[in-house]
Amino acid sequence: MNGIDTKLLVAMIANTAFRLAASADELSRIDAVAGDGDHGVNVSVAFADASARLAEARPAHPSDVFLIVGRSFSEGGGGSAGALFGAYFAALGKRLALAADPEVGSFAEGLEAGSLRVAGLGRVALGEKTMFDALEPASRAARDAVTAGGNFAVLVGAAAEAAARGAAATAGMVAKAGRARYAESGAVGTQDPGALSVSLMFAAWEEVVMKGTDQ
Amino acid sequence: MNGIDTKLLVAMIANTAFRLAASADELSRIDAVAGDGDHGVNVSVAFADASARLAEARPAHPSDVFLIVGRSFSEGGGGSAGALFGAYFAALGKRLALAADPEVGSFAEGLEAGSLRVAGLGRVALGEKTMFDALEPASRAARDAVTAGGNFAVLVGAAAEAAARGAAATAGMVAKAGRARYAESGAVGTQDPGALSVSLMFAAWEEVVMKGTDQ
Amino acid sequence: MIMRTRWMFNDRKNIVEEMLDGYIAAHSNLIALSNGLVVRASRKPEGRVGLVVANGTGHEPAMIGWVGPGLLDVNVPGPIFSSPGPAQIIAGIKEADRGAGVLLLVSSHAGDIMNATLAREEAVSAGLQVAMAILYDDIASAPSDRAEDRRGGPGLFFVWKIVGALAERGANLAECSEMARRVRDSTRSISGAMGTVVHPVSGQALGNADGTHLAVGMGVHGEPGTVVDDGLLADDVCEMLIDRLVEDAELTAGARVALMVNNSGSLTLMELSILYRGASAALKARGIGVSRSWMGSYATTLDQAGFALAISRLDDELLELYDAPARSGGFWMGEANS
Amino acid sequence: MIMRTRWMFNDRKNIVEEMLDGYIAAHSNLIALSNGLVVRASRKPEGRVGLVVANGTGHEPAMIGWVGPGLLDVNVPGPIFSSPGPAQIIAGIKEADRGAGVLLLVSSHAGDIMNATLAREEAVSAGLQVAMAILYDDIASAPSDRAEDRRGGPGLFFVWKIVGALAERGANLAECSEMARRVRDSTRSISGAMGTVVHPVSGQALGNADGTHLAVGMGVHGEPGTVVDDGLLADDVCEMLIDRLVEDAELTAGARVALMVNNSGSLTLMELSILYRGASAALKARGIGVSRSWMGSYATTLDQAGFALAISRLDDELLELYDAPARSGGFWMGEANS
Ligand SMILES: Nc1ncnc2c1ncn2[C@@H]1O[C@H](COP(=O)(O)OP(=O)(O)O)[C@@H](O)[C@H]1O
Ligand SMILES: Nc1ncnc2c1ncn2[C@@H]1O[C@H](COP(=O)(O)OP(=O)(O)O)[C@@H](O)[C@H]1O
Ligand SMILES: [Mg+2]
Ligand SMILES: [Mg+2]
Ligand SMILES: [Mg+2]
Ligand SMILES: [Mg+2]
Repeated sequence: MNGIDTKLLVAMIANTAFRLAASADELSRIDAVAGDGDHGVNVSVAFADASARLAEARPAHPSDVFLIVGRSFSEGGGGSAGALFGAYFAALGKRLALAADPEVGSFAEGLEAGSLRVAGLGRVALGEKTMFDALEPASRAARDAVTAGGNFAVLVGAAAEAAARGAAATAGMVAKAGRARYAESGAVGTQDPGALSVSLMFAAWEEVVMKGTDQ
Repeated sequence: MNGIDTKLLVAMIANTAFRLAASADELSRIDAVAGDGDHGVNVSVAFADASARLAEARPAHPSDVFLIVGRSFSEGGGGSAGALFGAYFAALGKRLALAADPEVGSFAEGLEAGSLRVAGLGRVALGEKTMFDALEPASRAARDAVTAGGNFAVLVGAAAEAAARGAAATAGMVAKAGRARYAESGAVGTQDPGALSVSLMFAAWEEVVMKGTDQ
Repeated sequence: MIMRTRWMFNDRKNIVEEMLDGYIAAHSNLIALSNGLVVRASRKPEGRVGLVVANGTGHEPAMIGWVGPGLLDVNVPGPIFSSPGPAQIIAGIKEADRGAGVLLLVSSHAGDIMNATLAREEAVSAGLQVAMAILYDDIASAPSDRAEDRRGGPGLFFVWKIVGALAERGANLAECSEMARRVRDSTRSISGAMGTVVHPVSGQALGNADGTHLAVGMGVHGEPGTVVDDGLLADDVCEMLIDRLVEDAELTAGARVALMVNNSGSLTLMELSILYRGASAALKARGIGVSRSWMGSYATTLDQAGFALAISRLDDELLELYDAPARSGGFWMGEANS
Repeated sequence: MIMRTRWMFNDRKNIVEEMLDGYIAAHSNLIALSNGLVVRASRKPEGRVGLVVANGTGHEPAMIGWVGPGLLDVNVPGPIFSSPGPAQIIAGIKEADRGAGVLLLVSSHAGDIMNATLAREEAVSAGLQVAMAILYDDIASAPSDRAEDRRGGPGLFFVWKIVGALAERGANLAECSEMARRVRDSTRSISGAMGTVVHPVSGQALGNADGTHLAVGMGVHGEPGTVVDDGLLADDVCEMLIDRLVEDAELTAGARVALMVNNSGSLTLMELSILYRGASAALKARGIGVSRSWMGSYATTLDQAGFALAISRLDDELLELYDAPARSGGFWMGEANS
């Protein structure tokens, strides 16, 4: 089936909250290398809040899942990641809302809309050591998976793999955006915290999707 | 001769400046035990200033020497020691000014007037761990020396010995006046810095007087 | 010179909330709390432009201390060092709207800009009239040919004060926005820090100064600076920093400026006064007149041992707005100031 | 939380002189320097009582920041933490004399009292009319049955403000002296410190707090305090200190007070606000109303990480004087405050 299961999405977000909570200290630590050391708190708190809201709201349509996640970011503590993830999920949710029963194509397009929104809001291009360096390859891989006829699990798996590669590559980049650009070193040698949280998110999604597929 | 040599007094003040400069750090250190750690600076700066003024002024009468020393204290940086030494020397100078050619009796009376002035200004009695615990025995010893027919050198020697004993005894006292009274211990075990500087002053005077007598 | 590891807090989770409670209680004749927003105790009259700032906390008295007549209408406080999200900013815009539009004054930091941008987009599509001005002053954060990449620092107070006075007088939204950019473009700041600060919630130490040296150009969240020679005295440091500010602003003899000597947190007023003396002497030596001045804590980084020098070019119109009355928890200017 | 060992000074010998230069230049519309004395830029009219304080420096904004209309006439600044000598104080008395006598307001510390006493004796014998009031507020420094042994602390600002307003209105010397004692007798303060300070000239560390604990009752020159349990949170500390203040002042439900939450130097405004919240809650719980309040740096000990709470009982007459306009380098109160 090429449709998207709302309950699965809710489980994916719950697992993201779980995985990011476990990595929060590490994310803050690498943010402190050249930023203000709060990234792990910012993202883990927002995903935990989103997960709680979803448990309460029991959304009926895939778009609602991501619109709710977006609100957790935009109503929460903010920071760069708050704005960017908030805008990302709002864009993804809006794209999914266009279809009564959205399929993988809509999802891939939603990821791309989110990724473009991040680039536009943050005024960044690839290679500037931001979360966009993980989001963009992820959305490209998702689209390619759809083009090749892959189902949702294939899409998520391909996105996760691409996000991880994108995030790893940021370690070699010189920061040109965000607070990290003020560091003399440009934080070379450390992964960008935002890119790493994107890759951890897709990995958490893949974990759930694979379980779903196995069963 | 029972008269008092103005030049000798000037030399006594110069030597006091010299001796207190050498002990300034130690005096500040013991002031820091329970006070604000500035006593050594306060007294050494004032005596150095007095010595410079005396070299310039070339006073003709013994009273002028001590009036000038008093002004160095009262025009200088102040603090408790500034007020107390300023008042002490002003009282001594005023007593000496009553005689055209003051003798040891006037000097002993002057020391007593100064000592009483300190007790009155500071509102202290013996045993409260202040400079009065050195000044009072010194003036008493001076008067006894005069009563016994001693000359200026004998007077100064007796005062110096009594001041040293008085200062040493303050180590065993609990502070009841000055900043030191706020210390939980009352600074027991440490000499009072003001009493120590009084005893160092009389010792510096004795050193000069003895040299004068030897020659 | 101090060493300190103990804070005076209750639960770390509630620091910002309890600070707002206490600060507002201490200034209840001037400001109030409305759903987490710092607002004026008496709102501005209808028909005047509303001024909103949204920012992380930890910079007190900025910005909770700048709400009041002659200054701002609403401050939307975020977590420590972190911009509030768009939802709260929209609430702040609505609160400030008195029918003549709202100007969102944004200190240039990535998170602040992005959250404000999202809030403005949404407010505009909901039919509100909202302009946004991105403000910066810190010359250490980017070269002058990339001024728009610079960050906001303590010198932004010049913008708050002057636009605050203008909006109070009834200038329209375009005039207020234009003035915000004009003051921004004539303002420059640079900082010096002699220690690091610790984030009270995360416990992370921020910044690259270890307390024994002076780092020049550190940002208001501890963004790294450059350590300078230990032999430099206060006057040398003022000479060096004023030289950079004057050159960057392309000021020449005869110019008039307002001078700010800002305490980043725990500098003594003794040191601040000595820096004021050095900075005004360095300006005078260049033929630049200090027509007005401010010295004290304007924007802090918690208890950072540091300072910033800021200058802003003045002309007669700005002088008059500068001297206009203002009243807030952290600032006042009476009727007859000069 | 910071660690710092570098100062921003030039030559250590000139710290006080350069501070005075800079501070006065930054507030030249209000104050001036006259032979080392801080005086008003425009003197009080003839026929009004002159108010003089003489004290060591290192407590800024006290007292250089309290000279101006509605407050003091002359501040005679001494070396850091050390009273000026009688000769300078006499010069200050002469400067403040406008033909209606001078009130010398003395913060109770041994050196300050003795130097002021000598100055007054000499001024009186030179034919001047000089009264002296010895002021104290710090309940940690002596029990209430020996109140006259207590030291002066940040709460003395209540006296400066109220006597300042009274003298400005033309009250005579006896009335001003009487009011100084009345406000003193209704004021109490107590401090908390979380670190030691270093004397910038001698390099001596003062005080017995090591930066990791809270010491209650430390004096404004680092006179020793008592270390309390590390588990106490801000609210617990406020409850404990307000309890001591209220008991000492014998306040009962229904009383009205002014509350001061003073920053001793490097506390964050965040912490200060949280302490304000705790202190006002502790007063409220006892049925005591906070009618007016001040929060900020009133009397510091260089960059001491600490604070003081002070309360002063109010009645209608005091409230009116409290609200009277005042203007100085470190304080202002406008016409319409309440
Ligand atoms: N202009 C930008 N464009 C894209 N991503 C950005 C931008 N600025 C910051 N980021 C991302 O945000 C992350 C930092 O997030 P976070 O620490 O939560 O916010 P803040 O920097 O405001 O404290 C960076 O690691 C980077 O991935
Ligand atoms: N009330 C007092 N009466 C007599 N002597 C006093 C009194 N207060 C202080 N002293 C003396 O002054 C000394 C401290 O002097 P100093 O350190 O110069 O002044 P301060 O305490 O003002 O810093 C004490 O050691 C003590 O001898
Ligand atoms: Mg961050
Ligand atoms: Mg001392
Ligand atoms: Mg942040
Ligand atoms: Mg002293």
